[in-house]
Amino acid sequence: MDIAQLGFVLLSAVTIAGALGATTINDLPRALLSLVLFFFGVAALFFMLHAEFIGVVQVLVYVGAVAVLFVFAIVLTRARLQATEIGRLVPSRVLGILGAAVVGAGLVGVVVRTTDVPLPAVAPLGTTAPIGEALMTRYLLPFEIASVLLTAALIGAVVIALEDGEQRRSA
Amino acid sequence: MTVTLDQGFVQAYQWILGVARDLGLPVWLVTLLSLAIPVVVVIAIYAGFFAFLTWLERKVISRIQNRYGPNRVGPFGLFQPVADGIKALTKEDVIPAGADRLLHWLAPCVVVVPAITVYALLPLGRNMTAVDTDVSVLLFFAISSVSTLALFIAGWASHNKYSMLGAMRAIAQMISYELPLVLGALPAIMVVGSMNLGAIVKAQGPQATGELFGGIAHWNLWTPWGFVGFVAFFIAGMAELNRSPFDIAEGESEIIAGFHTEYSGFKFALFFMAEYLSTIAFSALASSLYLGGWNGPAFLPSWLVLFLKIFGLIFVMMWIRSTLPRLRVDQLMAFSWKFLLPLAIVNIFATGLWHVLPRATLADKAVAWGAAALVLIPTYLLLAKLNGGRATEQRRYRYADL
Amino acid sequence: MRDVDEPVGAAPEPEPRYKLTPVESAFDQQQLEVSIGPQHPSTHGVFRMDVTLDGEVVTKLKPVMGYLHRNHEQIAERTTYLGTMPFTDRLDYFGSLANNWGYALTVEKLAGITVPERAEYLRVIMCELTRVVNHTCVAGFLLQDLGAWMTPLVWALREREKVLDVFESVTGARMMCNYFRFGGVRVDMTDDDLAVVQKIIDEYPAFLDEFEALMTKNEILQQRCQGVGVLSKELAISAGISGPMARASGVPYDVRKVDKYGIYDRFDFKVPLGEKGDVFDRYYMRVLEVAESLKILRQALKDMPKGPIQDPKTKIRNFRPAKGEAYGRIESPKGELGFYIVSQGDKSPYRYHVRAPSFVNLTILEDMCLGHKLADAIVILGAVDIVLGEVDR
Amino acid sequence: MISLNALLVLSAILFAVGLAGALTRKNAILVLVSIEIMMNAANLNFIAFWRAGMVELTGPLFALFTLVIAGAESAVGLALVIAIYRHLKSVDVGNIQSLSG
Repeated sequence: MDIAQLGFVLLSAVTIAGALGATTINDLPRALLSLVLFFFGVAALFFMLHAEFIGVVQVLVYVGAVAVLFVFAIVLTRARLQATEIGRLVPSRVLGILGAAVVGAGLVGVVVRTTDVPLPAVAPLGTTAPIGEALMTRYLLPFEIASVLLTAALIGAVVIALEDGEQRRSA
Repeated sequence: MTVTLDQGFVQAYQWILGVARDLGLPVWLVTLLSLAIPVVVVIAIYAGFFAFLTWLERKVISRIQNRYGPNRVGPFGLFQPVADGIKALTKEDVIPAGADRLLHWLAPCVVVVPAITVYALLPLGRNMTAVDTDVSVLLFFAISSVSTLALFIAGWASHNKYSMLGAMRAIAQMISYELPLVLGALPAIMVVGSMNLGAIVKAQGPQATGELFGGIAHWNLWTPWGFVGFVAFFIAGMAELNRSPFDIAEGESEIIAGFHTEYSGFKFALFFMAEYLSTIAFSALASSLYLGGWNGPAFLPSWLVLFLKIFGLIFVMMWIRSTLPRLRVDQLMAFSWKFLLPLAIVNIFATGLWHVLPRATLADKAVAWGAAALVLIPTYLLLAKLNGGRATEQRRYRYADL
Repeated sequence: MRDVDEPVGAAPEPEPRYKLTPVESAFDQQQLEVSIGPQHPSTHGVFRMDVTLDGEVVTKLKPVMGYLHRNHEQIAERTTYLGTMPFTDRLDYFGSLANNWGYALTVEKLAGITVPERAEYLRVIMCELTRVVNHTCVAGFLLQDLGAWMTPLVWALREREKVLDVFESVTGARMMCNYFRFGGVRVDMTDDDLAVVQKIIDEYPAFLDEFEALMTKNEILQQRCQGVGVLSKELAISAGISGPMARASGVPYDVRKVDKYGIYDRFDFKVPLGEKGDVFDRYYMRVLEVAESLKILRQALKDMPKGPIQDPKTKIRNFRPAKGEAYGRIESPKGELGFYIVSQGDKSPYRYHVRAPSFVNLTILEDMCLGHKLADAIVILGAVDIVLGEVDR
Repeated sequence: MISLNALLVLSAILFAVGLAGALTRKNAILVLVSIEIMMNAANLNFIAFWRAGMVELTGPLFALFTLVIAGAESAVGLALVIAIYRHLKSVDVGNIQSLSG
């Protein structure tokens, strides 16, 4: 086992632990922290795969923005007490876990049956500049659509959150 | 002689690794050593720098306020940070009843990690960048955005209403200033065409030998977009660092100490250290983006030049801190969203204009300057007018006829 | 044999060392109830505000006083008239000489004592010096509440030290001066002291300009203060607000002009008035009043006659005023400071009451704070200018 | 060296964990968290395939657009959660059933 493999195993462990924590811990801030750990694990994996730019954007977007949004949601909904119990295994939950397990097993099964390809040893030469060029040439339309989507989401989020606030004040 | 001074750290590093290889140490050990040495050196030097800075800040503010400042421990009170450190270490660590003990412990650790990690990306001198990636500027912002979460954790875990208020303020403030911060850094990236800090610094270096102060004329600051970008970046950075007048997250006159109200002893010292370390790192980044980084006169080693620039910026921060009152939460947000952000966006447009226009001859330069000024000055005036509506009116007072 | 007192059965559960207050449930509600004080850096002593916050906006505010209650009035009813004098120092400990004067004035009214000329001038000088330092420091404190990192406050305190040196040289004490006596003052000022005072008031305008350059034109200060904590003229009058706060709201009221107590009718000075009644007006009122006080001081130093400083007819020991009652009031730096004394002819007053301006000015805190942010509430409190010794007595 | 299959298996596991979370958690915020985990798992696949093939930049670009959509989705989703909380004083997905027949 060389250093890369060791690193991969460690990172996988961290990532899976983070994901498990985020989906099983009841205390919301702790679950959120676990999620951040997961995000970092994935970002580190991206770095390992030489997709530096995606890794950086992953941290910037997920940790810097999405996680902070979650923080806002947690605080605004005062949800500390409302974190629901996961301990009791009601039938719907058992079904959910079983379903997820079946899907996971199916995916793993498919993957294992295919022929394995080792990743090429040569690292790609810097992805940042090519990505930038691709975004401005071949992928310009998706890029613009994405920006429109973001604007729409921004306005939509503001409207949804605002409207109610005004109702509450006038009530 | 100057070369030795300049490259002393690098040469020593190479020498140690060479000796390690000659001794026949296994490869993994040498690799580990090559990773560990920069980490240890950077942490040691900049942590010492932090200790010195706490002393300096107290001293500078004292002079502004007609006081002496610390002068009991050692010559000129220079050992004050040592005494403070001992005190912080020996102080009782109080965890409030009802606090989330794990998160309460975790928060100061989480807040320190990004503050130290970002040093890996900074070109601290010629050939002195620990991690030289293509995306170092972006990575800097990505890593430092983690501290927001740490502040929230601290505020939440303390189980104190003031802490909670402080945490909320910290988050609101950080997400509003993240955008102007990144947009303020963008012009420098655009013009150089690289997110690599080393490349950005090199672009501001001397183009020929023997230029004044190592090519001071090539600093990004001396361009219209550079000036606006630097100011926006510096202001947003001060907000990001919770420096006064943007220190609402810990505004001691309102919410005691904000998110670190319930922290004492060494945990508090960690928060303090993280704040100062990020201040230093941010100043280093600002000087790398706009003030030519480690470029300086040839007789000074490059790392010392960067040190001096960092000190200069931090001195300005101290000066502002001891002069200005704090902004209110809504004014703080309004300033970011309604003033700084539009200005930064227009500045990007101005940068593009500057980049496209030819600047070979003096006449061309004048045209480029004029175009950039034509974009930036009206924007500034318009934004100032739009924002200055309600407040700051002229008042006239009369006297009672009694 | 069992002892009767010996408990039978299982020992009771020990009381928990602390009980968790339901902070969680407080977080659960839309509105957050925060208790600001009694231990808080910005409540100017042990004062508490029970604030209910919606986000950052104050929706309810209840001032809670009494943490510094010292039974001042009851003590005064048990001790001699003169014995109360040093106690009045502790009312508004930032301007002890004004309290002295209010008390002395009331007792003189009660017993019909006249004050010699030179003593009147000394009283005016000491009291106006008190007003100057008080107003300067209040501006400094206000800036401290606004979050200016100590600089204005330290500058103000530096000037205060000079005045306190004069107090020390004349009365022997820097803060608890105990300087006034019924029918005069305790010790005379030497020519050296007067020269020092002259020097202080000569240098003060330059300092004031510098101080103002640091603060008044600062845009952040203006944005933070203008339009914040507006107090209407009507409310100010009906709530009995006095002092700079009332004048900031445009109420033309100054006891120095209304009563002309002492020798205030001899001096040429003006009473500035604000119009908006917000925090900025309250701040600037104090700056303007300092300038007026300096005017008074200049005139007083010029006109001061030689002569005795104590009415010789007044008995210092075994002082028993005749039956009767009196209400005396002066313009203390904080507002109208009144003393009400009922005498039965004994060595101590039958009833003694202090009308403390800080206390009255605090009562409308909620009206000024509602709808503003938490940070503004702190600033509004700072602009009221309270001293807890006077509020709680 | 790492093989492609190892990455794919990891991604499948993460996806399953996220799916299980989305199906079992009752707090709307945590359901969104689980969805983010699933998206990240998918992203990992894009990058893995790109790294194995090394042709074109489709993988990273797809991942980038996924990131954009994830950001937009969580912004709108959390705004909805907050709006719902204000109406119902609850973020329990079990309670949100006014549209059920």
